[in-house]
Amino acid sequence: MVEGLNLALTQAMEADDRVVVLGEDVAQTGGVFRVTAGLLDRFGEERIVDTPLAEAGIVGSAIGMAVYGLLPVVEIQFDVFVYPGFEQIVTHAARYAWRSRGEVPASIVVRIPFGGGVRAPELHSDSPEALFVHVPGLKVVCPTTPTDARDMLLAAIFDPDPVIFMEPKRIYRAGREEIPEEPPFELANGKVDSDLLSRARVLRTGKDLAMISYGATVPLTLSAAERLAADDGIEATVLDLRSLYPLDVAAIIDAATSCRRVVVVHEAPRTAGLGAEVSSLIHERAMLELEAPVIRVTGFDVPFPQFANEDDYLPSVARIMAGAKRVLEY
Amino acid sequence: MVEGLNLALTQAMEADDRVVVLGEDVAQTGGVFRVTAGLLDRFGEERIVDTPLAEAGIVGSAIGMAVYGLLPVVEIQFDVFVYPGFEQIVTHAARYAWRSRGEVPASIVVRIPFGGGVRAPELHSDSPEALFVHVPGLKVVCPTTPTDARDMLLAAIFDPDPVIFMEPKRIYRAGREEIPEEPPFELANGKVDSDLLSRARVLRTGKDLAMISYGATVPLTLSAAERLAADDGIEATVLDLRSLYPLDVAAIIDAATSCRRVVVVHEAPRTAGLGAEVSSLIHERAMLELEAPVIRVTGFDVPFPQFANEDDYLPSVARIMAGAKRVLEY
Amino acid sequence: MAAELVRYIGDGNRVADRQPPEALSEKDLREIFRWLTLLRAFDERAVALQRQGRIGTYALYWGEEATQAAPLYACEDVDWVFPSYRQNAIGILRGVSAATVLAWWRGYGGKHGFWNPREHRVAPICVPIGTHLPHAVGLAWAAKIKKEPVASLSWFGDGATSEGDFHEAMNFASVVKAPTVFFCVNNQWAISTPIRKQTATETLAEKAAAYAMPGVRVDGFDPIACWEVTKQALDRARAGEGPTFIEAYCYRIGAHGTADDPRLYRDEKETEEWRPLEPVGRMRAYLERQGVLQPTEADQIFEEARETIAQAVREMESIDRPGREVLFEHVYASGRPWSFDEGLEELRAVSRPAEVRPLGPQPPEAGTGDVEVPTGETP
Amino acid sequence: MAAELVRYIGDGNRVADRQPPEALSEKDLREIFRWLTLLRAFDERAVALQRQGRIGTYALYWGEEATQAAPLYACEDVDWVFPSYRQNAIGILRGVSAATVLAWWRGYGGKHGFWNPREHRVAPICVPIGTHLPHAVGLAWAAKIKKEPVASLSWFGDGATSEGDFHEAMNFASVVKAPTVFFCVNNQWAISTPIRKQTATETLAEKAAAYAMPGVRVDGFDPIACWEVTKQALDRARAGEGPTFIEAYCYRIGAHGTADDPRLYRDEKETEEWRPLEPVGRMRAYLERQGVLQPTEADQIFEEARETIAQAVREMESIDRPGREVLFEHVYASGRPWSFDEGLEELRAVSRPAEVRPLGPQPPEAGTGDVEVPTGETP
Ligand SMILES: Cc1ncc(C[n+]2csc(CCOP(=O)(O)OP(=O)(O)O)c2C)c(N)n1
Ligand SMILES: Cc1ncc(C[n+]2csc(CCOP(=O)(O)OP(=O)(O)O)c2C)c(N)n1
Ligand SMILES: [Mg+2]
Ligand SMILES: [Mg+2]
Repeated sequence: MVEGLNLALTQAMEADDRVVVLGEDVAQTGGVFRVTAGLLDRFGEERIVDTPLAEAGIVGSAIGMAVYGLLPVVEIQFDVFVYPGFEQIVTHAARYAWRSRGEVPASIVVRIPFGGGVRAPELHSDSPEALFVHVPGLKVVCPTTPTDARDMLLAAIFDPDPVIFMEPKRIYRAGREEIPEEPPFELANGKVDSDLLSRARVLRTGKDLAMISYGATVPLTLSAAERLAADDGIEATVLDLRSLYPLDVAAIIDAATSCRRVVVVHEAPRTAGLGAEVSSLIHERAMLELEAPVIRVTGFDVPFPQFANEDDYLPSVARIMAGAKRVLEY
Repeated sequence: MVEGLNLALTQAMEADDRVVVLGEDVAQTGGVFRVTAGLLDRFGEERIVDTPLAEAGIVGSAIGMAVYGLLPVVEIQFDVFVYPGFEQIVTHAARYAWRSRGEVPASIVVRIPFGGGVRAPELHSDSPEALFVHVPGLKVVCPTTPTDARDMLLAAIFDPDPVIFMEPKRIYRAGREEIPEEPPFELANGKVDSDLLSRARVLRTGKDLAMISYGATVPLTLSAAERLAADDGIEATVLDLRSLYPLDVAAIIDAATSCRRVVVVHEAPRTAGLGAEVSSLIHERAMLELEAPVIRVTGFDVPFPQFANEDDYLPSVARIMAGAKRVLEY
Repeated sequence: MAAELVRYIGDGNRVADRQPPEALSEKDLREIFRWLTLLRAFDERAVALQRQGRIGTYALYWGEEATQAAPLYACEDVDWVFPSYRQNAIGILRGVSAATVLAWWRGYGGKHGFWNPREHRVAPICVPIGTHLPHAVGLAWAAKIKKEPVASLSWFGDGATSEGDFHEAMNFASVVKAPTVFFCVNNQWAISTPIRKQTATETLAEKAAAYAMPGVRVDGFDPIACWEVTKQALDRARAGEGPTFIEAYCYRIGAHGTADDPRLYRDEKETEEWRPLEPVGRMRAYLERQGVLQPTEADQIFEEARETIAQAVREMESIDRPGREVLFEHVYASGRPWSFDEGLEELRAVSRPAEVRPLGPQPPEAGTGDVEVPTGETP
Repeated sequence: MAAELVRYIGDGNRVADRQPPEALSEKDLREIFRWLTLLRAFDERAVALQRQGRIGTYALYWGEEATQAAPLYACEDVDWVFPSYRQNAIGILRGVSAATVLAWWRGYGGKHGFWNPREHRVAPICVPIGTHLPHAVGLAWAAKIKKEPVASLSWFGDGATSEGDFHEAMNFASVVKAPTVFFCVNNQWAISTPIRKQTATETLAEKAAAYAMPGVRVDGFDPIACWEVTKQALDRARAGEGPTFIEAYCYRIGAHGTADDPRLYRDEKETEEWRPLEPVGRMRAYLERQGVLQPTEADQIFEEARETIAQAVREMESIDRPGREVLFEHVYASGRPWSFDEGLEELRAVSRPAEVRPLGPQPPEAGTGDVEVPTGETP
């Protein structure tokens, strides 16, 4: 995924000099995860900046740049460190369009490497996406493949609205694949393919069970689906949400109604997480077509643990299968 | 409600000199909403402090005071202004017990007057409760009556864990009632009645419909229930959640199963709001006992509007009844 | 330590006047005066409208006109300004309709209560204290990157200097040498909190040292002085020498807002001592002493200002309350998510609540804050 | 402008030694040296453990021992200290088991990886930059309210001075005259970001002026100087004169962390010029020149330190990985919400994932940050 993100930034900065990158340690070293590697040599220190260590200052400056007409991309070093910039995102990025007759949206992208599973020290593994999904005025997306990462980041950059771009750091280097050189839409004419920021993707189709997930739990959900097929002949549809706000309600309801049994999987704590929204949408619209209630397999309502126990916290293939069994045997 | 809050603070400070109050304009004037009126004369400027204008500093200082052994109560002037202090609440207040073998919880109360309906200028009317409910390690409560305000604030102050105390400012001066002088538990011995921070309250019982709400929409939900009874002979159970985390799942499921039809009402935006969690819990545990899916009547996924349109945004008795009808006629 | 206070206007008595700076022609001086009267007329009218319940809570700025009109006059037309709620009417000096600003206070949104910031290079009114400062820095920084001769100026209060965003903005600006001016209106009060509870420093200008930034102190009731220090700061910014912090020392003569009663927390005798220094009358007297303005002219300029605002009030009141669809307008520039149509449908299925009257004036004991205290009536 | 650098230890050559302060007995000097060796032994061992994959990513502090041991030695036992990840082992000088600190880096939680802060007056390790400063201020403020002679001290880096929390903490402390010391370790780097990209000021001590607070500069590689300036600041704090900001000027000789490769962003020739100034060897040479310590003694103190840590490593490795129930422990001091039992039940229904090995060392090109770069293997 890292190479996809890097390619998107390179292509965006190449195509449009309004695109700038701000963050801690992004320029000289190419970032903690090397997502911005090579951009300094190519575009110079005016367009990719190692900022002072202050997230509100970074996000706030990016908003000001957007007001002037630039297309800033902010890197937050790790999930938890977005909280000092939370105020700027919620009261300003999310409301600038609304506060300016729609004429001056805060056209920024806030890239957030998030989630656990990388054996990081305390406070480097949060999954805060639901906090942003609950804030009107933001778009929140989360790619899971290198090509989606490239395509969705390009769309996020050229989309006029503020986009919280959640990057599942655990799968940063998973699923290597050939990324088509060709961008998914014409970068020059500024017309973004909005599907890239609003549509889920069906990764597998089956009629027995709908498995809905996003982020780092998507590959795990797929493995669970394969195991279910191999072991029990259960054929599951697997949906990668990709867009967390707005949710692709059509795809969600379609999967739910065609399978009549649904499990939702995410890494974030359960209570008031995204799983609750997906579950509610499905019941509100299709309860009578369900054979069983939607089951959530998620992180627990506890602080993300120290890493020696993170595998106990994270939804595993086994826990996803157990959840699936509960729905299937309901 | 204001008098209940003021009484709780007075009784707590009277009973225990570890209790201190911090906030903007709380001392000299008794706060924007007069909740802390009279405390300065009574307890002096060391125990009730007009702080500099900086929410992270206020919440962070309160955490440090709690580590030393005090019981600080913080007033956030208006909902939106908690965001600069969000980082302190999420990474520290919520995790101090966990990070200290449970020996040093951040025993603070963060009082947040929240919500709309008071004709306030922009950014004075948010309902951010779901953001805190999603953060493990916090307790989140919301009283709706003067007596509950007094009793629950006393419990929040003497409870060892950090409590986000949501105050529906729209009903600050509604529902005047005699508050019993006697505290709900013995303040001296430090044993808090934990029900005060974990139990919902049944305000009305009926068998046709369960109406679940919290905060400023509770009185509206009650009026809707009365209207349904008068106009259509529909008898509804009305549940005031009071505790938003943890949720009183027993009371929720009880209401849902005994009525088989449920509507959830809140003012916050719908997506990933508390209504989604309540709806999911009910479907997960009682779907087969429902005649209809749980319906949410909530604010919309938009920035809280300028006040001339806030009544269009806020769930009204009419919208609640319409929601009820949808469930009843399902 | 404390920089001395820049001042031009004397008291026509013991304190002597200084001649206006070369760069300010008589025409300029008259124009600045005209701007002052427009702001004054707006403010006084807005307070009256609130008392009559025709707009909601209002943050008056009576006495702070010099800190608003003069710095703006020092700006080039391409420069951006970032007001707080206290400078809510600044846009009317940049072509924003006064009716739009009044409509904002009346609780109107969409195209009625907001303007297009790009059209006027005036950012939207910022409510959360100090949070607009990083925007002003980012905008100036962007102009620098684009090598365009644009600067920015932000207004904020003494209380705002306590917020983390103030610090981060000051630091970013000085590190990247952003062409921006931090214009701090030290009116010595943050609602009921006096400056001595806000900072341990004697002055606010001292704080600039933490960023290797020049810190200037100016008489905030002196329009000429406010113009001059801002002009110098802007020239410096455009010359690539970086940001400047300006402390405009004055006093909040009015209440914090129409819902605030200062008698609860300060001795209004002190206020009365400051009142004679208010900038509009002082500027008028100065210009008359300088022979730049005749008394009759001055009266006429005032008259025109009041008429302009009266016209704006009529305009504001001719606007219908926005329809329900306004809730869903302009939330996203790229289009409407599916939930918006469902929301509108849900709204349309019920009859609309009655017209909202902004709450009227309130008893002094009721509150000291930003809003009229809720009556508890539920819609 | 820039305060001059307080220094005691010369180079045994051109730069002359100063005599140790009266207040420090030979016993004190030896004890400070012993503390330095304990921290050094811990740090070197921890790096080795990480290379062997026996603990996870580790934030080394090689060379910063003087900025840690000396200020702590200046504290009274009742004083609280607030470390960042860089002072992760400070607790071992206050009775925290070194095994507990190592277990924290091994990814253990609960009672294995955390200590009871009240027992040692050592706050938990703070990871989010600068966010613990308000805690140190609040604690000192609380002691002041209780009229108890307790002070606090917080450690943070040059980069932390850019965060809003730093500003708010400094301001609160000076306004309420909290008895606290801000000990800033200016090692000139924030991961790959050099100090000149962090601030426009020449020194960090200058920033104290914004809070009317004394700003002191000290040689961060000189334990005696670090002790003295801290002692003076603490005396001042206890005398009710308020907080002090100390800039300990030094250099980050090591990498930011074990996952960081400084060659990507700095010329290690510069690092080599600083290395000879590292405090442990320098203190030893000084004490030998002062005749306070014999070479053999010094070796023996080192030996003991290494043995103490070796013992702690054995202890750490004797601890089993915490069970699954640890997830739900200590989240609330008041008890467990109902969802915890359901969570544990859900966990117990499936077999447990295999033992976690912290990821081993990684190729330099892989990353520069706080964690080993994920391999992408999913559990
Ligand atoms: C972040 C934030 N916290 C609190 C408030 C509430 N509030 C509104 S105005 C004000 C005082 C501001 O004082 P100052 O910065 O001196 O500006 P002035 O009102 O004097 O112009 C406060 C606390 C706010 N608007 N934003
Ligand atoms: C709020 C926050 N943002 C970003 C980070 C990631 N991070 C960890 S250490 C570090 C650099 C800190 O530099 P400095 O303050 O000088 O301390 P040092 O590491 O040099 O001891 C950064 C950016 C963090 N831990 N917290
Ligand atoms: Mg002020
Ligand atoms: Mg550093």
